[in-house]
Amino acid sequence: MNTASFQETLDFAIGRERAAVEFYRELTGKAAFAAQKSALAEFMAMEEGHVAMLTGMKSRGAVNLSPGAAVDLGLARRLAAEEEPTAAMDFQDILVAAIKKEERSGDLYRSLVAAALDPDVKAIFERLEAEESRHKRYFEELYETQVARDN
Amino acid sequence: MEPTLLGRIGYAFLSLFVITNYGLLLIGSMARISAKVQGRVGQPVYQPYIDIIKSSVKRNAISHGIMFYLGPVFRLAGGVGTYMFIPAVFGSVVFRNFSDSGDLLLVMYFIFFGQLGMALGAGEGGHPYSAIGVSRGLAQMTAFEVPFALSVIAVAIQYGTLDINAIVGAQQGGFLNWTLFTNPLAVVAAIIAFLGMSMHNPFSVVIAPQEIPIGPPTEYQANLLGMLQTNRAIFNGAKLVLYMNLFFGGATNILVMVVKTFLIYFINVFVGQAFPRFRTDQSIRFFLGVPTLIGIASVIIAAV
Amino acid sequence: MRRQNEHVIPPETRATPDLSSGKYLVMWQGPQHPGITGNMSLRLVADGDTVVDCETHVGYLHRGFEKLMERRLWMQNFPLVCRIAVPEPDFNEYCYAAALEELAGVTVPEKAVWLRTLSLEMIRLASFLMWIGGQAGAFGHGTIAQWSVTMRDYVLDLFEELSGGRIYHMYIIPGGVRGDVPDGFLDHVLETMQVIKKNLDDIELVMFHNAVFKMRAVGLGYIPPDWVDKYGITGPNARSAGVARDLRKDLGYLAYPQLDFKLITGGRSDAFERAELRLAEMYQSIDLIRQIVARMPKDGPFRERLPNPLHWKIPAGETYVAAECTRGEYGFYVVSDGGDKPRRVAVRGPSYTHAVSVMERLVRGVNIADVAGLMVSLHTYPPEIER
Amino acid sequence: MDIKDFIAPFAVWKRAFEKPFTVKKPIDERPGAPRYRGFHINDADKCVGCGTCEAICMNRAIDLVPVEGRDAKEGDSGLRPRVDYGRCCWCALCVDICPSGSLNMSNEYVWIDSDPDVFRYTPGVEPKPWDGSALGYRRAEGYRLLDGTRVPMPELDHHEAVKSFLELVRGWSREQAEKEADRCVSCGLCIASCPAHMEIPGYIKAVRDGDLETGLRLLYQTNPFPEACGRICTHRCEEACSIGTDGDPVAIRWLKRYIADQVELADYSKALPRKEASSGKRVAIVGAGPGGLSAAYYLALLGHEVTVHEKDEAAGGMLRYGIPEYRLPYPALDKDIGYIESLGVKIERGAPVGEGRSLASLRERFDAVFLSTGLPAAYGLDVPGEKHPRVLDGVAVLAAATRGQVLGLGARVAVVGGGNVAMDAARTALRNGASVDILYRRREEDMPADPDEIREAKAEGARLVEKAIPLEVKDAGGKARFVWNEATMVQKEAGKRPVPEPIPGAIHEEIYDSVISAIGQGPELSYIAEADGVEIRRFKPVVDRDGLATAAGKAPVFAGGDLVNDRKDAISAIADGHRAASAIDRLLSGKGA
Repeated sequence: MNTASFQETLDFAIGRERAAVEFYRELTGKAAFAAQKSALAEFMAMEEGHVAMLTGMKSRGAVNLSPGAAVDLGLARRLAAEEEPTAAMDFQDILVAAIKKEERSGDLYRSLVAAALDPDVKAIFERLEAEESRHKRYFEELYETQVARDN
Repeated sequence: MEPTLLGRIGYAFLSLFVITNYGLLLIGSMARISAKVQGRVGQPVYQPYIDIIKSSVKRNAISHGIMFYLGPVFRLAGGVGTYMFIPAVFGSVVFRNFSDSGDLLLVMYFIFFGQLGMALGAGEGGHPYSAIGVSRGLAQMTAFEVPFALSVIAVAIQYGTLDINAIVGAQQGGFLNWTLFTNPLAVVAAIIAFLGMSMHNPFSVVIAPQEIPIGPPTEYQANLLGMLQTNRAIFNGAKLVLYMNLFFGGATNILVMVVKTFLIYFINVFVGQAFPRFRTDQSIRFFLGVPTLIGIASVIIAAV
Repeated sequence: MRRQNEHVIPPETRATPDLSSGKYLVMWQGPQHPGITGNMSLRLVADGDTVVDCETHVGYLHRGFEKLMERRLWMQNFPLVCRIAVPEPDFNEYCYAAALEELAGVTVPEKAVWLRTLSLEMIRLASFLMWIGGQAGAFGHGTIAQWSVTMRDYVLDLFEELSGGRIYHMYIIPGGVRGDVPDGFLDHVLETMQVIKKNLDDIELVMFHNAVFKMRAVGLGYIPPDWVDKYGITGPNARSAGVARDLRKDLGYLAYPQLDFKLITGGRSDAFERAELRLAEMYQSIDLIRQIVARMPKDGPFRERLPNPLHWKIPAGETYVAAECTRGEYGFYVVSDGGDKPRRVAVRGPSYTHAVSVMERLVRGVNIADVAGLMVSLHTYPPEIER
Repeated sequence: MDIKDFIAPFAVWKRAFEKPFTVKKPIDERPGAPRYRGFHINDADKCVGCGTCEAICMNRAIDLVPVEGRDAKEGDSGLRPRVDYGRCCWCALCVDICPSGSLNMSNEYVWIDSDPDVFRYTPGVEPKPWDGSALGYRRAEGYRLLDGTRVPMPELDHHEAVKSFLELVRGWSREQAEKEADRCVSCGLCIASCPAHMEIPGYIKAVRDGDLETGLRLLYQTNPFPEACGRICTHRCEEACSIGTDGDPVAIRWLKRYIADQVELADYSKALPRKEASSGKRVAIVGAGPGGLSAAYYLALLGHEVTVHEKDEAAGGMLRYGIPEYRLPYPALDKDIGYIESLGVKIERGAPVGEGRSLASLRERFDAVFLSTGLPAAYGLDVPGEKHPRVLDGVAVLAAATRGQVLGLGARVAVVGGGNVAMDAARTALRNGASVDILYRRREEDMPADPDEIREAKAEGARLVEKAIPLEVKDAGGKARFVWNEATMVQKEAGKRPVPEPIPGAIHEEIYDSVISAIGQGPELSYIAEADGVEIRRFKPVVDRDGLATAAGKAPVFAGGDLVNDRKDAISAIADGHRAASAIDRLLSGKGA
């Protein structure tokens, strides 16, 4: 793989994470009370961490991510929330939004893997997809234990 | 060739050594036979060795005065003395001991010597059981002495001598020459007396554990007890050899000696396992009854 | 040898020998003495070898059972009571359990009744076997002692199989028993009874047709019949004096009313006859055990459920429960104040009478050599004197 | 005496020709009988360290000792019995009584050592040659010293029960209660697992002794809701109960109820401690649920002036609005609350915190604030169509039932969820004459509801549909068409619980008059402003061990109950309330936190 395509690929990924940060920042703007802000701030910080991590990898010139995909708890496919969270959003709403967002990222990387011609680029996208599946899994688990306790 | 005095002393020690070991093994094997009757597997035959070694290596912590220490010494002296004046094997140089230096009277004296020493020593211990045991023992001894003495007198009359070697010599040449067959009444009286002498049931009045726990030896422990245990082997051996010589034709070799003494000793065990113990007065009355009459009869027969 | 009808009744009052006269020997028989049937001591004053005075001393085994029981839960006393009479612990277990059941109003299941009877008869046999060894041994006849102790061990083997313990069976628990018989156990019982009976035949031949034993035992320790009530003599000692008294018949506890057996009595009342009578009771025990094995219910519950032993409280009340042990009347007097521990327990063992009052009197005028044989012929277990 | 007496004794020699009775090597040739009471063996994994063996041992030969690598956990003290063979008499009562049956005896009886200390050892922990021995003393079949069977609790017949909101569980008579109390071995494992650490063996003993006033006093030491907890407690104590290791656990909950039921409210003050002198401090409590009122009780007892702010028209929180009447009748709850109020606790009903009554203003007016607002907001189904008018919220249905409103659930009702709320909603619907389906995403054994609740719901006629993943709610002429996907349970990761995986194509649907969603609840936290300085993480105030959320600013703020803890049951809320009350008292009286 040439350096250019490596840089390009990572830049793309970093861009995705930055967009995620923006997503949470936007939600925070809508938040009405402390609890919402605290939860959103936590998730935003997580995404900022991802940005920093990918940036680091870019400068080191190597992707240092596990290729093992996390178990899919299958929540994302069912959850309904298409509508954007409102000022009254509760923890469920925020988590659903987060899961959906990770799901979308995963889907995107999956299509990129399919489209990639360069096997090295393909490998990077595969790893990024796995990484997103782990993020999704994290939120799904939170959803299971904190929200849908009785189901 | 007649050995020198030093040589004889050497032989005497050898003889003593043999009889000690034989006595111990005899006690061990008799214990084993008794166990069999009692339905037990029993102790090892070498158990008496273990007992003596164990006792002898221990230290004696109690003193009751000089006589107390001398008791076992007298007892051992009695045992050794008895044995030393009896020929263990007739005609043997090694096992004739000093039988030519003493006669039947000396041997009989030695038989009592040990008991008396023991009586003095154990009495010194001050324990009532010792005193009772001693008095019981001496009383019974006096009683069985009567038939025993009578039968010895009968033998002496029969053979016209008190020299044991001569008595044995007179019985050589076929078992029909044994006193057993030539003077059966004397033998019967002597054997009954022998039961009393051996302290087996029903005459075990001295050590009678359920009445006066072990009697005189109660007071002795450690090496003193070891000495008594050793003497028991020697003394038993000596008495058996004496009986063999007087009544059962003696022995011309060591094997015959072993067989005969074993059988004589077995009589004790045979009776002992079957009966409980006489009370002392019953024992005395017993010895002064039928056995004495038999003894008198044997003397009369011998004299006539 | 004494003849019959030549009994010298020992004086009722104690002699007052002048011990400083030097005429008498003061001698302690026990507590370390092979001729004493346990941890007890006799202080004998002998004139020659005749006892003129005897003082019994107990206390060498005192563990304060009765007081200990007041500090332990009802159920915790169950492993304790068996220690009061070591050679036949089951009578303690039975009396204690029965007393508690009576106070608490508990009925024991039928199966447990039979198992208890079996257990009591087996230990009766074991205890007699130990005694007969002691009686022979006291006169120096070790062979019999070795045999009978082996036979006793065979009974203990049965107990081991039944209850898991040889000496302290702890089988008769308040409410019933601790378990049903294991597979094949009843066959083992019958086999063992066969072996013991054969051995008893040998003992009968060797010991009871033995000139020396007769010389020692006949006429020794004569108990006149009028002493029985005066001293409270029970068991074979009383029956040998011609007094027909047996709690198995008189009280009819456990399964005894359903068993076929005759009361054995005598009349000569000396050591020899007491021995003969006990031998006869041993045969009787074997017979009873066979009857029990044949007639015991095959199944059914063996224990009534009781409250949690940690909090079990028994309604206030008092009771006395007795059973016929090998030596006579064995009883437990139990008082409850309604709490979870006994208020008072008093144990009545026959040895108190036999080994103290009767023994002290009978031994006057007896040869020192006979003291052990006399004591054994009264069949006493010192631990039960010291509760 | 005849000649036979001289001859017969020689018959002893017959024996010499027979086989000896004894054996040569007794140790090798004579194993103990199968039932032999030899050295102890203990299955250390089965043992729960309850110490009943120690209690029954008349020789005090057993000590419960800590064991390396075995920590205390719920239902296990972490201790194991150590036997001192210098004292043991091998009576085996310890084996007979062992609740779990872990302690037994091998038939090994020979053990020789020159070091006397080795004869005191912990079976099952220190390896011994006889460990795991198949032979040895065991409790005989059909023989137990302890009673493994619970005294049956009289309950309404299910057909009868479903017709009304009458209380289902009728309670015990004195005789029954004392019999049940007798089963307890006072091991105290329950104390550790009770969130409030109630003095359980103590009050069970009080039941046994018939001393109910002492019992009530012991209850109120840690729990001012005995009537309520005696009925609806999640009874973690019973899960820890050592008797439950091999039998039914002691019915601790019903015994608690028995005590509270037997003592009249008028007699409470005789049994319970008096208030301390007034401290002059004022404490505000937000939420009159079990957490808030417990805090109120203990604070009032300590002499503080307590005001409780409750948004609803009646106090009790979820105990009142979340738990149906047939499980917890209102008079019983009123009794608990009534006693708390009798101590001078002021409850302002219908007074929600928020606009006009902000947290900041409470912190101005009071010396301390305790928040226990619980989880009042139901989470949605989160499937397409969840806003359908016939999709109802379980918590709201229960609250409406409490308020006596007409529920109008219709004839066919689906309840989605497997928790206690779902069961309560289902049984409430049943009592309103509906036929009820309970749809749960996993299997019955995975359901978080009490097994009793599930059993009773089913007995009352609810149909349980397992492994049903909700997909969608469609409209069907005003009714709701509920669509679900049948699932199969897949063990995706080792050590985690299996995940329901939809079976492709296995789509089911059913038309219901109402679909009650009871999948979970969340907090209502909008009243906490950022300026209050209460740190919140994932919709939970962050508190320290004592429940302190913030000490910065004006009055310190404490929080507890469902709002904060993970157990989300009444007894945990009560424990939180008690703990916070103690901490507030320490803070206010200057005794240091």
